[in-house]
Amino acid sequence: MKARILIRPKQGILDPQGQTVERALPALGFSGISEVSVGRLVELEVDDPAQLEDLCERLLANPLIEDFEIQLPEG
Amino acid sequence: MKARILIRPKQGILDPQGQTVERALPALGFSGISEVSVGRLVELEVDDPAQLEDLCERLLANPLIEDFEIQLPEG
Amino acid sequence: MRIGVVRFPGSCDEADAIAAASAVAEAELLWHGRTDLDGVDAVVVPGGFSYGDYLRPGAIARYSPVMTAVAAFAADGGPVLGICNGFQVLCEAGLLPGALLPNNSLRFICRQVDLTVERTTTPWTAACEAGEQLSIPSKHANGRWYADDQTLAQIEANGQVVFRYAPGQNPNGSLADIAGVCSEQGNVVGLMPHPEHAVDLLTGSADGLKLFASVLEEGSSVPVS
Amino acid sequence: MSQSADQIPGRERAIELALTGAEYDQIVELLGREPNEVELAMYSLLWSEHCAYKHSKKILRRLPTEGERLLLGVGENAGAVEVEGLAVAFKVESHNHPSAVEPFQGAATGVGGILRDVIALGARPVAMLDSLRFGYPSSERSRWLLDRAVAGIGHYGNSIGVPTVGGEIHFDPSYESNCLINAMCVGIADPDRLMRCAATGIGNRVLLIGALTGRDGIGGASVLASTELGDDDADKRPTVQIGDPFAEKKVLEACLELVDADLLVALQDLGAAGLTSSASEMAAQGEVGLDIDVARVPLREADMEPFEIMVSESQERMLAIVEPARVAAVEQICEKWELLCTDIGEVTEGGHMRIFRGEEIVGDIPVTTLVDDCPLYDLQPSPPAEGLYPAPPVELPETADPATTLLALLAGCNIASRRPVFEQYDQIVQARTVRRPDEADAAVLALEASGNRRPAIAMSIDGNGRRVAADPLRGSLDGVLECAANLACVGAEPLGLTNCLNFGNPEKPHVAWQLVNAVEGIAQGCEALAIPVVGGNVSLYNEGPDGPILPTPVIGMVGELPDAERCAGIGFAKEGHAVAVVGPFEPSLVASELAARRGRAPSGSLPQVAAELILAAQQAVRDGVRSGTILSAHDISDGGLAVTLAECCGASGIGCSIELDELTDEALFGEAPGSGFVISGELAAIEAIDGARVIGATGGSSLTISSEDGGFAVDVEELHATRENGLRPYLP
Ligand SMILES: Nc1ncnc2c1ncn2[C@@H]1O[C@H](COP(=O)(O)OP(=O)(O)O)[C@@H](O)[C@H]1O
Ligand SMILES: [Mg+2]
Repeated sequence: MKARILIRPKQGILDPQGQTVERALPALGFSGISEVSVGRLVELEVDDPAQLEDLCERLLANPLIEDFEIQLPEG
Repeated sequence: MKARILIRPKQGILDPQGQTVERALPALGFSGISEVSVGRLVELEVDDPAQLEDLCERLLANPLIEDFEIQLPEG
Repeated sequence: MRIGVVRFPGSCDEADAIAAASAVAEAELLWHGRTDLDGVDAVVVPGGFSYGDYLRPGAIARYSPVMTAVAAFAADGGPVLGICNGFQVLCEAGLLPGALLPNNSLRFICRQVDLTVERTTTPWTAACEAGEQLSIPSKHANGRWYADDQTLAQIEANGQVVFRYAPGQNPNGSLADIAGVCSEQGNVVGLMPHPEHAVDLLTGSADGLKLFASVLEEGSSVPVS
Repeated sequence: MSQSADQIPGRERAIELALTGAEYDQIVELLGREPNEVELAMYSLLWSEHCAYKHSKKILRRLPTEGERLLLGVGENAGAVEVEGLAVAFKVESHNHPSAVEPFQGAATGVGGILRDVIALGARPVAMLDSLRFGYPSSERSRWLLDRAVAGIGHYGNSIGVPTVGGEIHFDPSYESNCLINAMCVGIADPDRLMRCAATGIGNRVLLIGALTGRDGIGGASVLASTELGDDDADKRPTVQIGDPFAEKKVLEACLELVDADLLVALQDLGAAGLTSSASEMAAQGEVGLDIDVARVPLREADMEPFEIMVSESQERMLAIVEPARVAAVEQICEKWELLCTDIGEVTEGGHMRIFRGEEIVGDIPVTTLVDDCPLYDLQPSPPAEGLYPAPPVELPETADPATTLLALLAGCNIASRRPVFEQYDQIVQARTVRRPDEADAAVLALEASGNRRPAIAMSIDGNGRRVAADPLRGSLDGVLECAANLACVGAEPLGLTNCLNFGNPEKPHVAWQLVNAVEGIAQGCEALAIPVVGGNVSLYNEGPDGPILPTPVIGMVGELPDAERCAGIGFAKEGHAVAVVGPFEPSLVASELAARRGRAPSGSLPQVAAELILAAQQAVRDGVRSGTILSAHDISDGGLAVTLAECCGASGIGCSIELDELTDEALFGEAPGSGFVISGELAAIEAIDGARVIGATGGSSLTISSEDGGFAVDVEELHATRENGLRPYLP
């Protein structure tokens, strides 16, 4: 099945990418946008989704500085 | 409102990040995982989500190499 | 002749570009916030990590006010050279074809490479011989030039490939060993390796000087009609 | 004082914060009352090992700190020496413990931190070097640490436009659970514009420049730096700091612009212990007080407590003292660079550090009690009864023939080319790099980026824990001399050194013994070379469950050379040149690379060659390189003469034929760092060099070494490929 993993900087940890993007927006004519955070998106085919938690902790995310969220197709 | 933007490498473009993850899997004891692709996740607070399409096309994604998908909270 | 070198927050090679340009002409920095080019005759968009390379290299810098002026200057046929991050900025801005992806190795690689000059009818290669090899350092993490098949075929057909990595020396996995390309008109050139770091034998090579000397050659800065 | 009494945290909390009970009592006595939470947090950090040097300050007094060319010495953010009318600033610093937890960010912020020390002098950073130690790369964890630390160093240095021009890496099992990440930065400044850190001028403003303040590294300095890493590392994790080289690049350019415009009274980076340490150091140096209002500090997270703001280790921040009339001009430059610049306080009379939250005083401490009154401890040195370090695994049999042994050494992790590492670093930005890594024993940089490019500086960073383990004093002395030997090979004269003392727990007598003797060895090295220590850093408590790391003093040295066009490289220049050995070289297998490969622990006595003889040889090499008679020079270090010759061949693609008296292990693979060189040049010129012993000639496509009893030959291409590929598998 197809799985999607969202990896984002942990709360309270510096997110220089998000900050820099946010600061660039007004010059591009965008307003009313805030709390920009930039993370990673991993998508994959997996036979046994039970492995994913472990995979994220050990390989895909850096648990010291990132949180992850596993999304599986409904049903 | 909170919006989420998923940015992924266009089909057919070599994705060394995805490949590296795939290659690392067996040594870590994972099996049955394939088609790994690594992209970017942007999350933000936006007053007027109508701007997002434009924001993605102009800044967040490069249409030559990336596809994007905007996710808004349901309802 | 005056050469302007753009400076973004996060530019790193602008001082070296100024020094290289000064070897052949007058050179001055153009702050990213300005909306004109101070009347310079040629523009260099230098290397570095504009805006930290955050999001994608060049993605934010291409929207600097100065880039609007650079685009207009380029449309008028003015000579523009993008080096490394400058190449990325020009691709993001649509002034050059293709895009620059992470190196195949996913690592930053700094090494001296040989470049073959494929096209000499640009304002930045007029002083080179066709097929000549230049020893120039290359240093980047996102230098894998990419375009879709159709664009690539078109670019090859139009002679828009300006530099290729010498056989076996492609450091990043670029398509067709392409190290540098030019615009359809030929006046905008971008390349990943750093000619401004190859202008003194003391520091390894002076081959890069040829690019800067080219822009002085007669006719090279005249708008291509 | 209007502070809430319910905030008195007491003695137990002090002990949780790694102060001793006695230290707490002393704080109470100094203050004449119990400290509140804010004050206790500040004491706990400034009285930590990391900031107060409690266990090393007394012995550091042994280091010579005066020199003719010295412009700025110990006590400032970095030291500086004079070269051709310019100030060359440099310092080395460790980021060991943070890197053991998160190697990418740990190493990156280590680079960021040492850069800020140099920026604080108003100097433009022109070079970085790094000194790294890991367990053997057969361990998965060590490979991961290596890979991520190198990536982190590259990420920060490359992004900020400072070339990484040199460094060293050693692998030894003792570093398995305590890797070492030391980074050295070199900068150039106008001597008349060198910034000091002393806050002066009552009424002057205190400006905080740079990044927002978040909860980064809170407790980091005390929790991470002063205790041994144990199994509960996970608990210390939330203190990981993220480096933002883009922000630092803006800080760098803005600060240099501010210094150039003469707008600053004093400048200081925020490093360990954040605002607390920077502000109190500035106040102490200027013998003034400071009022700081934490309510004005721009925050990344809204709900931070005053003590959190005072001790936050958020990166990419600087503190500046500015005359009130110039504040607007400073703000303008910061705005141009899209940097925050916030007036957070003022310089006061009376020597108190007063912390306000708006109108409310939340802390009030006499500055001297924070900075000067921390108790200093005497070490209890005592040599260990038996060897401290277990024998490493046997990887090479004693019976292997010399050619096999040579190739095994060249492929080994400690000798193989570092190309897979240094290729990840920008070595050339700023257009000064005359000698890149692997081209010469020291990096050579043109002093001027344009104009007269001939005057140059050379730099090297070195350390050899195995030899220091065998004999702390002699090993450390040799470490200093080896660094000077590296400079001699490019024709450079040493001007000063910086050092980082990486050791185990100094409260243990044998570690204390290592430390005291290492400092003595460094001091003797300085005296021999007649150069000062311009600054440095101490990293203690590098111990894991298996014991201490090898004692690892790391020496960073800077020298000058008159003509960058005459700096020899490692590789032979030409076929048909004479090859000679210079120096009182007495090769020994004790603590050598070969001994380690053969599974021998680092112990035994090192050769005790007179320093005068070593220095005379270095002088001869330096003179020969400068005059152009010596066309290649390489000091004989790890792996001994055979490895050195192989490197000279590999770097040039030119072979050589060598005739030795005997082909013993000592003669081929014995080490005596700093004291021997392989040089080449025209025969007559080489023969004329005092003390040079011609051992052969360059030419052909193999390295041939023979004696009366036989010999062996190895193809140069094979030597080169073997050395080039040794580390590749670990950094694919
Ligand atoms: N091993 C050493 N040799 C000489 N000086 C040292 C050594 N260790 C620390 N110092 C000096 O002690 C002072 C305080 O060091 P440190 O706390 O690391 O400074 P900073 O906070 O600026 O990084 C500095 O002036 C430094 O040069
Ligand atoms: Mg400092």
